[in-house]
Amino acid sequence: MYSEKVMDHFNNPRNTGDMENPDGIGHVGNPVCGDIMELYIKVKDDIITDAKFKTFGCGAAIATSSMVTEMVKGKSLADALKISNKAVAEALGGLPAIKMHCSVLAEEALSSAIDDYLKKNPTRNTDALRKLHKTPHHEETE
Amino acid sequence: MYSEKVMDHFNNPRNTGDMENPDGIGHVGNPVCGDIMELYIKVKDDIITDAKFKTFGCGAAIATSSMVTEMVKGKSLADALKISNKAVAEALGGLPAIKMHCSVLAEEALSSAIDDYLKKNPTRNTDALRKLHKTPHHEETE
Amino acid sequence: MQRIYLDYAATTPTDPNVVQAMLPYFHDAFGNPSAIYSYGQEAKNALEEARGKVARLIGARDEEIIFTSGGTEADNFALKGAAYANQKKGNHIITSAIEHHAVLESCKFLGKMGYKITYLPVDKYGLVDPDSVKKAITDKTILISVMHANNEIGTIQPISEIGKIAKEAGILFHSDAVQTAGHIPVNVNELGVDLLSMSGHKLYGPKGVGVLYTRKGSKLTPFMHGGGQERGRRASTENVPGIVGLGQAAELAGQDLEGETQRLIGLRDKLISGIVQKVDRTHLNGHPVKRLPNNVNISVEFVEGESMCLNMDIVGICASTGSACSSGSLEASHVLLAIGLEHVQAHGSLRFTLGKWTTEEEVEKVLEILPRIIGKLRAMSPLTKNLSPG
Amino acid sequence: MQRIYLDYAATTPTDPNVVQAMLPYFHDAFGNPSAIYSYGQEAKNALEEARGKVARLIGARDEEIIFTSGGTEADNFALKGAAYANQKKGNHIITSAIEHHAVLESCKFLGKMGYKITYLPVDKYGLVDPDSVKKAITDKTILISVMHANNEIGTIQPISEIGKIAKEAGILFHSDAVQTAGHIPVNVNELGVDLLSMSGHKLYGPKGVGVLYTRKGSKLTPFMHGGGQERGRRASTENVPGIVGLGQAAELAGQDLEGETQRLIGLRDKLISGIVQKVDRTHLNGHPVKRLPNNVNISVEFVEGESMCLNMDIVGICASTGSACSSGSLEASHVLLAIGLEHVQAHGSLRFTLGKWTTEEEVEKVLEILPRIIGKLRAMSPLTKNLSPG
Ligand SMILES: Cc1ncc(COP(=O)(O)O)c(C=O)c1O
Ligand SMILES: Cc1ncc(COP(=O)(O)O)c(C=O)c1O
Repeated sequence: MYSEKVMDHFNNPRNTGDMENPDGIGHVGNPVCGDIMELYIKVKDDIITDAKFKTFGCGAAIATSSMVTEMVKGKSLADALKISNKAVAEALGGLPAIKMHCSVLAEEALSSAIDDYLKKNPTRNTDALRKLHKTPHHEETE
Repeated sequence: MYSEKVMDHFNNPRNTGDMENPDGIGHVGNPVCGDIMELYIKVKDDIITDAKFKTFGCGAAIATSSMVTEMVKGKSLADALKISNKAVAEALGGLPAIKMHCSVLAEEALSSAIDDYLKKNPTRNTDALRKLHKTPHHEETE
Repeated sequence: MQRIYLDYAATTPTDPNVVQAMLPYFHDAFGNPSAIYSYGQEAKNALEEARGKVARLIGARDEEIIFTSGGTEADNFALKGAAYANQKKGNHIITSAIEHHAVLESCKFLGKMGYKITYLPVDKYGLVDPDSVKKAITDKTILISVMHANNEIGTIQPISEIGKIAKEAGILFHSDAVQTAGHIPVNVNELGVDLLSMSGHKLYGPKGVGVLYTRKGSKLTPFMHGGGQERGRRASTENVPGIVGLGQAAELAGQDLEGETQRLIGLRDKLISGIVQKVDRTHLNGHPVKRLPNNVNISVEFVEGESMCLNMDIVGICASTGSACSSGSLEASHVLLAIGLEHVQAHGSLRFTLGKWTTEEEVEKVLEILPRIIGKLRAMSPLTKNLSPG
Repeated sequence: MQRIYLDYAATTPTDPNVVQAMLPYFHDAFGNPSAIYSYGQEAKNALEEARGKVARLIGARDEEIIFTSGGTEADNFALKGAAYANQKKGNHIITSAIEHHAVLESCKFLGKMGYKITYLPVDKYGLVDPDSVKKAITDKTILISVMHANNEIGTIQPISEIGKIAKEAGILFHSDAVQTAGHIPVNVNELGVDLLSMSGHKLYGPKGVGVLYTRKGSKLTPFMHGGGQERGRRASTENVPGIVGLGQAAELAGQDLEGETQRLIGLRDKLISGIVQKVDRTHLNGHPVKRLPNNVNISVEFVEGESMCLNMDIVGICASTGSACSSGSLEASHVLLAIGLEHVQAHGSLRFTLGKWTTEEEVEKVLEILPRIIGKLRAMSPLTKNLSPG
């Protein structure tokens, strides 16, 4: 069902666990759907220096959480906000159609963490970035 | 599907073919159902001395024709008229439920041949026998 | 006794290669394809591989193949599924008088539910006139169902022409290809069908498994309700060994279609002309040329079909008849009556259907034995009054 | 890697004895049971022998057994067949909230066709209250359908009590016994059912074959329309090998029911108490005693089910979950929600179902591995904020 890459990230998830004093926290998902993600970021000079996650969810939810934290490290906030769910899924060698919503969740967890950071640090660039954030760019293709 | 006895009478039918100057002819069945029987009898002193048949029909139709001609030989008209379809079927070791109508046909062929004889020889006993003939006694059990 | 099986249209032996392909999926790779663990995924992969093989045989896409429990379910699904899904559009269905009972009885049921059914007549060869389809179409027509080839008389219908008419009118078109898939070329696009039925046990696959091809975009209400199998279109735990068998059978069938067709036509025509020449008052039913390569259907005057079949069975020859008596009903074959036969002729029909293990010797044996059987039965037939037997 | 299969409720491996019994009917005794010649009669005899074996397992008469393509078809047939046949009498059907999708989706379909469906609630153990059945009956009620035991949580329903109520009210009573037939005693007369569903692949028989028991005299419209097979009640060429396999499986199942039940209960309870003792915040779902001998259903707090199953699969343990994610829908198990679980608990459920090849060592292996897996997943769960993992 899952690609080797997914199983690798599921079985050995990167960047799991708590983060001390994160600069931004994303919290998405809901118990009804069975996926809950928390994503924590550290930001310095508009660059994401560290990312961690905690996820209650299926194999795809855990793997996409793991992958998105990997992809985001070292990226500028602007570039991070451009990471689409499709990019996460592709980086994992694809996801089953019925699991694409998990990649959407990962994308949303990331942008929600950035949004949280921006709320707390409203000085720089905020408006442009928040606009970027608001633009939906995920695709739930079959 | 068929008992051994049925197959024997089907494969080696007794008393088939034409009869010269029969005393009675029974003709029953119709092309729609796929069964047509002709039964010929010779009668002497109210006793059936010979019987023959010709049948267009399935295995059960041929076997019941064969059996009924066997059963009837040497019987008085009155006793012959008492032969029920069930008796024919039983003599054959039973018939599949969907084939019971063939035994009914055989019974009818016989009584129709006797009826024909009585019409042509209206002197003796006729009324009582025709009454016997009119009494339906076949059963189409499942 | 060496038996001669000539009833391949009723069912075929499962090819030993097919059985071999199925075996691992009973006890070893036995998983439920919906399960996420290894056993499940192995079964799922086998399922999808089989789907691909069936799709290739009929020129379809994999996702257009829905596995069913047989030809009957495929027909029920097509008819009822299309009827329910298009209720708002209309309530009129067009079919032919010589369809298989799976189609006719489904239509009868739908008739009771308020649908209107047109049963198109056929000509003396069993052909449906495409023009009659066109004329029967109303603005309430939601489905046309005409079989690819008839199981009794073997007549092959002008499906592509009917397909064009259906397409122009924007009406769903179903064809029962149970007797053709794997036997003559079947390509869903060339035929122009939206729905097409197949059955495993008619092409050397196992019994109890079939296919409804469903063109992408066709509106169809599920027939079997329940779990989400077959992308929510057909519930029930997939019959994995059966489906694997059907896939294997489809692949084998595609491999030497042309060569086998030629071989069978040779045997078929030898049998037909042999009977007609050796036994007077016998007639071929169905079309002489637009005919399944393996189908021989003969009416033998003055003799009933079951009695001929039984006599053949005694010497090991397996054939069938359109006579009522063999089916438990009292009616003769609706197909033979529809092509204009009298009841007594319909009751006197014999069907031989040939297959991949049929040999020339077998055909010759039948030609040797059948005339004797007919002679014997004619001698005791009340209908031969004015005919010298034999 | 030695795999540990603990999903027998999803499907069972076909018993090698069953496969052996089936084999002759693919290529050798392959005939169509409707045919009058030898091959056909051999198949017909095998069919009837299998029918007798199934009948004996459930205390029915032979002619009350109708073979279908599986449990789903049996359920569809029962629900739709009873609904259509009793249209004049009424349009109300009573069922429970925790039925299998084959029943629930059939009801949903009938709902769209104008029937009224009452879905009875269950208590926290998953039990239907017979009184609630009684209260739900109206003068329009034509069918009651309550499953014998639930496939997810294993709860066994008070079927005989409901049967008495149905009988008194003169209403047809159907029970889905797919999870019980061959596993615990099932006797149609003691249960007081008119209709009962079985499925081959749940009792070590093959996939793609099932049974609808139909009490003599029950009014039922055919579901599968077509030829006259199964005395006109279920059309389609009979799946002879599958049916023979089901017959053989039924016979085997009846042979050591009591002994096997005791063995499984021992293993089941060991697994339940082992998990609940070793891992805190875990809870048994379903009834502690009125429970299938082979069913273990546990909710593990803070962890999602698929992720547990996947982790188990990596080390060769096959189990299932009631979490949405594994089924393609986003909804958690309707059964777990119906017994009152929160969504997050329902998503955190695990089902182990044991079978005839399950050993004590396997259970011990699971008890060794599962706590570690849960610990690992809890460590990365956002829900464990205030809980020390493990
Ligand atoms: C033309 C045709 N359609 C449908 C069927 C039904 O197929 P099955 O027996 O697999 O249900 C048959 C054969 O019985 C057939 O010949
Ligand atoms: C209780 C119950 N009913 C019905 C079914 C459906 O049976 P099948 O998969 O044979 O169609 C199942 C299993 O899937 C089941 O567990």
